[in-house]
This record gives sequence, structure tokens and C-alpha cells, in this order.
Amino acid sequence: MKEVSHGLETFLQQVINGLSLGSVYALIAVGYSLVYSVLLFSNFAHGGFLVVGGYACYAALKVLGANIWVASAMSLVGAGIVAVVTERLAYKPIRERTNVTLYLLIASMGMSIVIENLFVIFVGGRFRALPPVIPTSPVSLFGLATTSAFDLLSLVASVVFLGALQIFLLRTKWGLAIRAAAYDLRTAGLMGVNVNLLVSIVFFVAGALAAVGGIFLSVRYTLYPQLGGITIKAFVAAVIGGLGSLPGAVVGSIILGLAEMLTAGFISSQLRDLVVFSLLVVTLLVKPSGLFGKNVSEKV
Amino acid sequence: MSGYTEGIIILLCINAIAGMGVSLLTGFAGVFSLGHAAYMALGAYTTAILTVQYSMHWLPAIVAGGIVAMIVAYFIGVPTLRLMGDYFAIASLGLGEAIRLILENWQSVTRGARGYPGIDPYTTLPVAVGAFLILLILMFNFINSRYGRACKACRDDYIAASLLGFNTANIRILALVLSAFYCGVAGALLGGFLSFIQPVMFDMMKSTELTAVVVFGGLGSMSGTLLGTLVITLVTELFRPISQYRMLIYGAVLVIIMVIRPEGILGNRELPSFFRRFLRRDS
Amino acid sequence: MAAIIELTNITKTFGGVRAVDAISFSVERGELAGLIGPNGAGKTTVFNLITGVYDPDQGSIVFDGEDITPLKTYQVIRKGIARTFQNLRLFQRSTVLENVMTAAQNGLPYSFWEGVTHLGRWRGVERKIRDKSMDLLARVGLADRALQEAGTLPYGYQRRLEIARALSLDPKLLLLDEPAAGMNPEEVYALNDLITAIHRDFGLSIIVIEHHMDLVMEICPHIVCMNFGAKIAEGGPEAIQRHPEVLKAYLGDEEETA
Amino acid sequence: MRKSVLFLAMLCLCVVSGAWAEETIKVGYLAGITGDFAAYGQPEVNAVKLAAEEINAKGGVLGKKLEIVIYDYKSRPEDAVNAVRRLIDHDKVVAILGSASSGANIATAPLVNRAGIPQIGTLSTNPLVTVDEKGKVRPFMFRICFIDPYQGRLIGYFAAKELKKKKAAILYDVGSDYSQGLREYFTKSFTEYGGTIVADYGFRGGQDMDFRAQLTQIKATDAEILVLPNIGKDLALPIKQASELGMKDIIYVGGDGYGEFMVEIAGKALDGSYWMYHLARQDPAMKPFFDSYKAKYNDDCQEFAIAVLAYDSLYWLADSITRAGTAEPKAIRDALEATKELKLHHATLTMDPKTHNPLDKDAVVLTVQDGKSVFFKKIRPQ
Repeated sequence: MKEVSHGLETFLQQVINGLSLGSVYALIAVGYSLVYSVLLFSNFAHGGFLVVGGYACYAALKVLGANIWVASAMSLVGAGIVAVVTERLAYKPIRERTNVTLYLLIASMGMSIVIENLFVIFVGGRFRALPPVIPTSPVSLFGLATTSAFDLLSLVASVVFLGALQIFLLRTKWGLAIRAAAYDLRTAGLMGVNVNLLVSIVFFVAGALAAVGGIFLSVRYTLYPQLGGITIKAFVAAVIGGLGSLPGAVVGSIILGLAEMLTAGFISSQLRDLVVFSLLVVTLLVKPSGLFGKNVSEKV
Repeated sequence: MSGYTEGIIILLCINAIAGMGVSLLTGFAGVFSLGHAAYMALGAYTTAILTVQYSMHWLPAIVAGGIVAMIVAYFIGVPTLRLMGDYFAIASLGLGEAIRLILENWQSVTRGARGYPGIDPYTTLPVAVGAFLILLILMFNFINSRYGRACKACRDDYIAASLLGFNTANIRILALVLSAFYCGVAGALLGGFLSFIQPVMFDMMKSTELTAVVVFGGLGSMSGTLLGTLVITLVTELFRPISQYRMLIYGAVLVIIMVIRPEGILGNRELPSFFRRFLRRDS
Repeated sequence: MAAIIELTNITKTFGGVRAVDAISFSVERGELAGLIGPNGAGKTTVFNLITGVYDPDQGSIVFDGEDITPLKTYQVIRKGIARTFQNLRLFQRSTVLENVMTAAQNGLPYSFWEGVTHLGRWRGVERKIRDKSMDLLARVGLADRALQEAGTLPYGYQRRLEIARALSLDPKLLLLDEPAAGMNPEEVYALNDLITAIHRDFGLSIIVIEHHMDLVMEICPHIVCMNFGAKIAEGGPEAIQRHPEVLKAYLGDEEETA
Repeated sequence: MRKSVLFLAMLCLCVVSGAWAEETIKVGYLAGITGDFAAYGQPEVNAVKLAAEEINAKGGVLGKKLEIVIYDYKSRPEDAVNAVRRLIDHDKVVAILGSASSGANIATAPLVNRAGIPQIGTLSTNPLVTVDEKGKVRPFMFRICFIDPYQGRLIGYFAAKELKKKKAAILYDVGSDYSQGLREYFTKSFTEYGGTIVADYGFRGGQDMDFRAQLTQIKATDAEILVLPNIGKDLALPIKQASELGMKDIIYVGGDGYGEFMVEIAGKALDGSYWMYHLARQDPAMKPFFDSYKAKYNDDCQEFAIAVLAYDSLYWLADSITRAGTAEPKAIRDALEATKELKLHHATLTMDPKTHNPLDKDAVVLTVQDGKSVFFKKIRPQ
């Protein structure tokens, strides 16, 4: 079915496809992992934040007629606020009462259903697309492969946002506090850090990152209330990388993006997810805490 | 009894059987799974194929459905139950999807995504209620035996449990395999109830629903799971006329329960202990 | 008299830190031994190594004439070793009785089918498990609190419950990890009596970890002293009390804490 | 929560007012308002309500007003079963319209047969909806749409005979019964007409949104057309991504999954694609529908196929009740089966009593020009 001369070109093309998919996963996975590192639970409502970001951007562009920069800013802030409000309403009462993270996990599933259905009811289930504010025209890479300008942009933007996050975590007072909290939330509290403010900041950052992912996803793909479902893949990426580890989330995402594209291209498009999940299981069997996870052994 | 009521009771029995399975695993052994709908799918497909293709009687076919789910659960459990907490949850989610994927792709046997039609409607009211009662008794016996205590020990403190001589890995596998059996039987009954099954019926949404019911009723309370199944099934039916708000309410109820009473309706108690307390207060 | 347990050259490192450094000692059958040392000396790690919670990097552990070094935790326990914990590990939400029954059932089996049908041996064996557990609770003085939730017991009673739970495994060797931690002198006194009585009545070998010297000095004829992961002294109470290394370790410790 | 209380109150009001107006004929409607088909749920509900209003404004049926009881089935068969039982036992409807899902209708078929209540599927194109696996017609199940084999053959015929293309690539949804069916029947007829399938790739609807891997492989073949037997976003996204990969010359062909919302997603890339469809927006007979829909809901009804089929299925039912002369379910069933040359808005309908499928229903081929779908031609394969 394939011609030999196309072999290398096709391969390169698939690698580029994989990187661009992985970079979007990374934006989502990092926010998810960030929340995990501090509160030690899988926030399933993360997909909801992404949808909020997407619709906020859509509304700003279409209804308010804002330009893309203003719309993106509104979207980031909007999703960040929704994330903080979600935390305050649904998670804070639980985490203050108990340290059973299972309850938080269930509450987050509930929140993800709530957010999805709020959009179904008030906005409708229709598939939407952001106006072509970001160019998606084909770009030829040295004649070897074709990619869309958008992919290059999203790669760059992912790098920029993840870099900014890294600087925030390493260079600022609150970044330091977050890293301390990731080590032990209670200790951080004892050290005089305002834990509630800290958790809010974490959620705001996670929500804003999800919104970036949401904007990219709705430009690259489409916007609809169930869009949050794609975060499952990002979760898998974060778990492969090691929950709570930000570099792990990025590496996991890239691996997953490449694995998906190469499997679909060269092995079997139907079995793409099967390969993805096998990758997950194999990684966890070899290294139960993921590639970059800390090995936590309980004190006896 | 009208067909509507009958249908609800049958579905209630099916959901309760699956719920008990998940309750054993999550509530009693402390293993959190997001992929149990896949075991329902295995049970449903096995039974469907055996009854339709090989004209087996439905009763042994249902048991076979449960057993196939058990066998698959065993091979999945041995490697993955080493994982703890969210890692197992995400892995189970992935495995559940993988099983569904195989059902979709293995067209020669499962007929793929188009579904498996023409299953005998063997799940009548007596069959559903009978299966439910038998499995209910076995389940309560199980949790009131050495095995139940062993599960709870692993849940509460797996290190202390292993230092009391429990092979915690085996106990977790036992809980998983049994819960898979219950889900497999529930799936088999669902196939007989609908006469038609499709892989998409057993997706992540279904798995989430199973776990949600267990948490709603109270982790570590088998009667809580039954009560949770009853409440959630009835509420979904009650709100049917305001269809579009149904899922929203369902999600909101999950959050509110977690915020107000995270231990679920019954906490870790069984229903009789409430009556006992009530009586004691009276006297 | 043969050794019930013999540790040879056991070493364990955590991230470059030698938590246990080439420890060797043995405990005779029927002996009541003490393992002492300042905070962080590696005493609990020794227990964890014996019970297979950690695998040693080097060395071997022989229990009752059998090498148990490679065994998993539950296998070691089934050979006849039981232990309690420095920071209590009871099943908080279960009742006192259930806590003991959970352990006691290990010597009294019935099959899976008897379990789910409640037929056959189920009734008889369950009664035996319950009777045995109640006897042990009576022994440690908790019989009247059998139906209380374990987490609601006073601290000293929780320690006693842990001892009952460990005893219900019918061990040949009992490892007690700081059984007197957090107790007032009166309670420590009662505990001393309990430990000696158990030692006498059950025909066990016991190793007690204690931070307080008094308790150990009073009841243990054989004492091993550790500091910084290494054994610094071994012998009877008098010898230990006079041993210069021990004095240095403890005085140093007191200086630090003071 | 206050909102839901309000709704409960409104619900009670409805029930009470329903008790007063006794002279109504109750018709059930199964709508996929939540779940996988949520994107299509609102238009079908709006359209069937619109039809009921129009019919009632003209005096109703047999002098009685039509009352539509709408239940959501979460786009899931097991929920559809309960909804149908409730419609039959609790609401005592005389007939049920919907759903758009084949899976749900296959699951409800035994129920309506046992209860003797006719049901009309709107977009359920799987043959097994009206005919059981042994080839026997399910007496109380009907459908207003054409079936997958027919639609698959249409695509194959159109590609091979009208477009005169010989090499086709397929990109289908492994997890969708609709997509699998169309693919199977397209492949069969296209090869019979002398074409070859040069690439056949699957994906999983729902989570998969990136088709570039498969498209890249397809690009490396010499396929002249790309057949997309999908629904919703899974139609628009491959086209958009293919154009980004620089696939300019390939022609996209698909079935009735097409919707006008796709233009917003795929834009210019959609131009020149062909879709086998139930009707065209430009059809003069449909103008009143689109006008009143717009007037009532202030919406263009982009998902118009499902809306029009829901709308016309009520008109079909109303006609059958009139012909039966009674609102008795069995009589309605007989009238439905005997439907001949009935002029509905989008087509003329004749029932095949052996299969309960519409006989020789013309398909409309739409093509997209400047982001608008226009009528291309009517076809009926030989």
C-alpha cells in the first residue's frame, strides 16, 4: 500500500504529528499532575476546566468580538477562576475534614459531570469551532514533511507555558511554597504557609493551563461539552510519567503522542488505544510509580 | 405489576449485583477501580455467544459468563494489583477500555460495534430476583467470614495486615476476582434483559456509575451499596421527565454527598446495626 | 539451648545512609531479650528486616533453624514471628474483638465454600476464633471492652490490644516495638508485669525494643545496645549499664535532647 | 438546586393540566438529549414539538390534540428500555417516535412488539431495527429513514458510477455501529461496481480526535476519494486535518452524518465534498419548516436531517391515525404498514410491509459550495 520512497517522509510526518499531539497532552497533563502533587488525588474535573476555557474563548471571540489575545486572556482567567471556585466549593470542605483522597476523587467526577451538563443545557451540545484566529495553513518542513502552522505554534506555546510554569515554581516565593507543599501539605501548613491560598493558586494555575489546552484543542479539533473526555489520555500520560512529577508529565505526554501516532500509522489504527494502554500497564509494571515518580514507601 | 415496574425491578437487581461486586472490591478491600464495566461486558458477551451460537441453556451460560470475567480479572489482577491508589485506578480505566476495544475489533466473534442481537430474553423477574437473592446471601456470608475480615484488614492497613500473616496480594486478587464474577453475572443478566448488547454500553461512564453507587451508599457497607443502588436508580427514573437536567442532578448529588457526608449514606455500618442502635436508644 | 533467631552481619542502607550496619546477634529459645539504643539507632529497622518489611542488603537471618532472609512478610509471620508497632497500627474502625479475631483466624482455617455458604466447619471454627480471641483479651485485661471501636480505646489499652493481637498468631517469637511508649510510670509498671507473665505462660521468646532503659533493665536478662545502626554492646543488665559505649551513647543522646 | 425545585413544580403543573385536557392522543418521543448524541438531541425535540403545534393548530387528529411525551434516554440502549416501558405503562402512549440510535431501537423492539405499541425510528439505519436476525419483520417497529445497506450502496454507486472513481480510501469509526455498517456495505457495492479499496483505516470515536496518523498513510496511497461513513465531529475533523496535511485533490464522500455545523469546523476544506442525504435545505417543500423553526427557536437548525425526520415522522403518524380512524395502537400499526405514496415534507413515503423500511426512497446528493450545502442530484442506484 505504501511506496518505498514515501517511507521516510511518512515516518517523519508521523513523528511531527506525534509531537504536536503530545504537546497538547502535556499542557493538560502538567496541570493535572500539579494538582496531584499537592493534594494527592486525580482531579477528574480537570477536563471540565478545559471545556470552560474553550467556551470562554469562543464566547469572547464570537459574542464580544474580542481579539484573540484578549479572548485567550479572558479564557485563562475564566478557567482559573472556575477551578478555584470548584476547589473552594467541592474539595475544600472534604480535604479539611479527612485525608481520604478517594472522596476528593469522587467529588471531582461529580464536578466533571456537572460542568459538562451545564454546557449541554445552557449552550447546547452542538460541535463548534473557534474562528480561524490561529493559522492552520500547511507549512512544508524542508520539503520532507508537511505540518500545519498551528502545530508549530502549539509546540512553541506549550514550551513557553511550561517554561513559565517552571520559572514560577523555581523562582518565586509561592512556587517554593508549592514545591514544599508537594512534599508534605501539612508540613507546609505548619511552616506558616497559608494552605488555602496556596491550594487556590495551584488550582488557578492548573485551570489556566487547562484553558490553554482547551483553546488549542478547540482550534485544532472542535469544541463541544464532552471535549473534556480527551483528558483521560493526558491522565494516562501523567501516570506513565509518574504522578506529581511535572517533567514526568511532559515526557509521558510526548511518549504517548508519539506512540499513538506511530501505532496508528504503522501498526494498526484500530489498536491505537490498545497500544496506549499496554504502554501504560507495562510502564507501571516495570516502574510502579511511573518514569519520574518518587518511590514512596510507607513508614512502619 | 406493570411492565414498567417490572423493568425497573429487574434493572435494580442487575445494578445491585454489579454494585455488590464493586462494593466488595472498593468498600471492603480498598481497591478503587474505574474499569468494572468491562467485566460486565465479558459476562454479557460470553453468555450471549454461548446461548445464541452454541444454544447452551441460559443458566450455565450465565455462570460461565461470570467465570470468564473471573479468569480475565485474575490475569489482569496478578500484575496490576501491585499498584496502589490512583495508579491502579488509572490502569484499570485503561484496561477496561482495552477490553472494550477488543470486543469492538474481534468482529468474527462479537460482531463488533454493531452489537450482538437476538439474545433470548431469559432475564425474567424471577430469574433476576432469584440471582440477586442468592448472590446477596453469598456476599453477606463472605463478608461475615474470615475472608471478609482479611479484606478489611488489607483495606485499613495493608502493612499491618501482612504483619499479621496475610498474603495481601492474594487477598486483593481474591476480592477482584469475586467482584469480576458479580459484574460478569450482572452483565449476563443485562444481556438477557435487553436481548441486545453493544460494547458501547460498557464504557467508562458505566464504570463510574458503579463506583459512584458504592461510594454513595457508603464504603465498607454492603447494605449501603444496595440502598445507594435503590436511591440512584429511582432518582434517575423520577427525574426522567426533566430529562436534560438528569445528568446534572446526578453529578451534583455526587459532589454534595461527598461534601456533606463523605462516608456515604450508611458510613461503614450495615443496615441492621442502625436498627439495633435505634432499639437501644428506645429502651 | 539453641538460638530461636540468629542475625548475621545484617546491613541495610537507605539512600546512602547505613540504617543498620553489619549487625549480628542471636536470641536463645525462651529468652526475653531487650534491644535498646538512642532515637534513630536503627532498632525498628532491625524489626522490619526480621519481618521482611525490608530486605537486607547483606547478611542472613535464621529463625528456628531456617533461613528466612528471602521470605515475604506474610511468610515470615507464618513461620511463627509476631510483632507490635511503635506507632500503633490497629484497625481503628473495627471493634477490639474483630482486631484480635482478624489475627486469630490465621491458625484456624475453613474453606472458601464454607465461608460463603456458612455451612460445614464455619460455625464451629468461627466460635473457636471468637473464644480464643476473648481469652486473649481477658488475658490483657480488655475483655469488657471487646465490642468497643478500637480507635476509641485509651492509648495504654491500644498497646495492650496490639499485644493480644500479636499473641493470637501463636508466635514462637514476639517482637515488641516500644510497648511502653507514651505510658505513665504506673502503666509501665503494669506492662512489665504483663510482659513477664506472657513470657512465662506462653513459653515464648520475646525481643523488646525500648527507649527507656528502666523497663528493659528490670525484665530482660539479655540486652543488645545499638547506636548509629551498629551494635555497640551486648550482655546482661549490669554489664550494659557499665559499658562505656552505652553510657556515651545515652549521655550524648541526653545532651542532644536537653 | 432551586432550579430543579422550580422544575418539579412545573412538572406537577403539567401533570395536573394534562389531567384536565382529556381529549388528547399521547405520543411518546425518545430523544438523545444527554450522552453521546447530545449534539442532535435539541433539534429533534424542537422539531417534533413544532410538528405537534402545527398539527394541533389545524385541529389535531380525529378531533383530538396530540400530546408529545418526551423522554431522554442518555443515548444508551439500557436507558431507552426503561423510557419505553415508562411510556407504555405509565403514560399509556399510543405510539412512540424515535430514537435516532439503532442500538436503542434494537433493544426496545421486543418491548414494543410485546406491548403492541408501534414505534418509528427516525435515524436508526441498522437493518436489524425493523427486521430481526432471522429475517422476520418486527411487527411494531418502523423507520422513516433509509437503511445502512442502501446508504452504503448509494455511496458506492455514486463514487463508482457518478464520480467514475476507481480507488477509494475509508476512514471509519470502529466503535460505532452506524459507521461499521456503512463501511461494510460501501466496500461490498464499490468493489462490485469495479472499484478497489486502497486504504481502510479505523479510529475510535469519542476520544480520538486526531486522524493525522491515518490520513498520512492515506496520503501516501493513490486514493482518489476518501469515504467517511461517520457522524458529527468525526466527519469534519478528518477533512480539516487532511487539508492541513496538504491533501488537496482527494474527494470526500459520506453519508447522512453530514451536518451544517461542519462548515464552522472544516471551513473551505469542505468545498467539493459529496454527501448522501435525506433531503436538501433548498428543497422548496422544506421552506415552511425552516422558516417556522427559525421563527420559533431563533436557530438555523444546522442538524436538520434528524430534525426533519423527527418532524415528518409525527406527520406520518398523524396521517396513519387519521387513516385508521381510531387512536388504537394496533389499528395505527396496520395503517403505518399500509402507507402508500404518502406525501411528507421531505419525501414521498411507501412502506415495505415485509421489512417496514421505506420503499425506493430517493436519496439526495448534497455538495458543498462556499461553505453551503447545495442540492447536487437525486439518485437511485440500479
